[in-house]
Amino acid sequence: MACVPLVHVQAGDFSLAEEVRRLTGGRRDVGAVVTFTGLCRDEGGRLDALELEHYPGMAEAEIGRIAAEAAGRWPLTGLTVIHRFGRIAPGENIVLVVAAASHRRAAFEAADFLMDFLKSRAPFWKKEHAAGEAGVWVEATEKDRDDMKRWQR
Amino acid sequence: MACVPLVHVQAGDFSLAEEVRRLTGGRRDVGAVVTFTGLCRDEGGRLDALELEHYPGMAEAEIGRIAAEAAGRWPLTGLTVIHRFGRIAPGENIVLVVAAASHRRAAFEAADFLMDFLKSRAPFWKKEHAAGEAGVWVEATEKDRDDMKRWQR
Amino acid sequence: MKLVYFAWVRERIGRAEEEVALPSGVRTVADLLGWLAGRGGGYAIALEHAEAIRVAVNHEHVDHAALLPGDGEVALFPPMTGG
Amino acid sequence: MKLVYFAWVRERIGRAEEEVALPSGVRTVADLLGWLAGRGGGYAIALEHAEAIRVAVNHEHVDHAALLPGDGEVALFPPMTGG
Repeated sequence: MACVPLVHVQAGDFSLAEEVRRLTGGRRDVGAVVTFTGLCRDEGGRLDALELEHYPGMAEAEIGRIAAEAAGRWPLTGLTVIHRFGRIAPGENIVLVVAAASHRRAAFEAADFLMDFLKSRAPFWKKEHAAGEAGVWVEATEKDRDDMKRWQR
Repeated sequence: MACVPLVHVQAGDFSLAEEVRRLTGGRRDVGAVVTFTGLCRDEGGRLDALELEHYPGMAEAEIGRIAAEAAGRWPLTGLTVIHRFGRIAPGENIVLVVAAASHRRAAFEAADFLMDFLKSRAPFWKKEHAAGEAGVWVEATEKDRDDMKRWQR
Repeated sequence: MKLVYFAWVRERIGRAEEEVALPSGVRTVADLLGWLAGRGGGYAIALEHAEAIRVAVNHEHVDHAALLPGDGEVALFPPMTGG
Repeated sequence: MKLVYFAWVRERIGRAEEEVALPSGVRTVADLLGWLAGRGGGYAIALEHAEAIRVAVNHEHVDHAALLPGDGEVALFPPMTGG
């Protein structure tokens, strides 16, 4: 039976260690845990902060749909996705995916899949704030769309 | 310039959170961190423990070679590999890979590559201990060798 | 029908949401985009390249050929850049 | 030359390491495996399927056609199962 993913959309930070523990603590059937943490870069010192706008309600729903698709596609023992919104400074966390499974290939592929789809399907928009400038919206790239196509079947 | 990987072969446990912090703390250029944690499974309740034998000296050297190959192949900002040896109970950690990079594809591929090569090239051997039985050496599989071929180029 | 806007679509239109009564000829998402652009001003600027605008109906992505719902929330926004 | 054994190779041979003086005809890794198997007993059992045995010379993997070093440590072991 497919695992039930945990999805959180929140302004506050998350704890990688705590989220991994939630999927492994007290269990003896988990052989592999892959985590992806996305952080805010300063783009060579240029950026003061990122501002993440999101569509409340749809953000949770859409991430939930992507996570459920992954849980149906790979034999996972657990799956957690956390996406932050609001103002985020360089070095801070933006997004976390934790995929746990008996075997490593499922955990790697599910985490990789989640990130490709989050990038292009989850309703979040990044605005870059640099010193003394008006914010600039980040543009979606052709590569983001191509990354999703890797998973067609 | 390629990052200098950290490699540890040790009997004791490791801290995922601490190792991630080591590659991200105080930095503003890391955009993606992928971690892989391999844990001991009880194989449906059958196993009491795994015993990991290793070749001291060569284990560090060979993991170092695999890590250096990954650091040369992908633009990583940091790479850590920790492999435990000795008796390990179900639910406990066996191996950790942490790959940090500016962009997510490099971090995912480097961690995935590391695990495929560790499985088949690092001098470790697992023995399964089940209740009331003599230990049984785990056999290498054809799949392990095939996994390495994914990275030929 | 409730319309909600995000990111630069919101900024160019100059508001985050509004209630609209659709004329009877506006039946698909593409019709809606054309009708809104016809209002001129910020709407025309925001929706100038209509093919780039993403649309969700009641929190689900839809394409521009989709029929509009009888009721509910329609969201217009640029391509997503989360993750 | 120092020989070291691991996992079931070690268990079947019944020791973890030993010093050996090689006869002059033993020049490659394959020669070494054949010569050791010829000792019989645990050696013959451990090295029965010589093609399955992995070999490292001074901590680096080598194939069976490799020449043995003049000095150093040669390790024999089964396929690895770490990770």
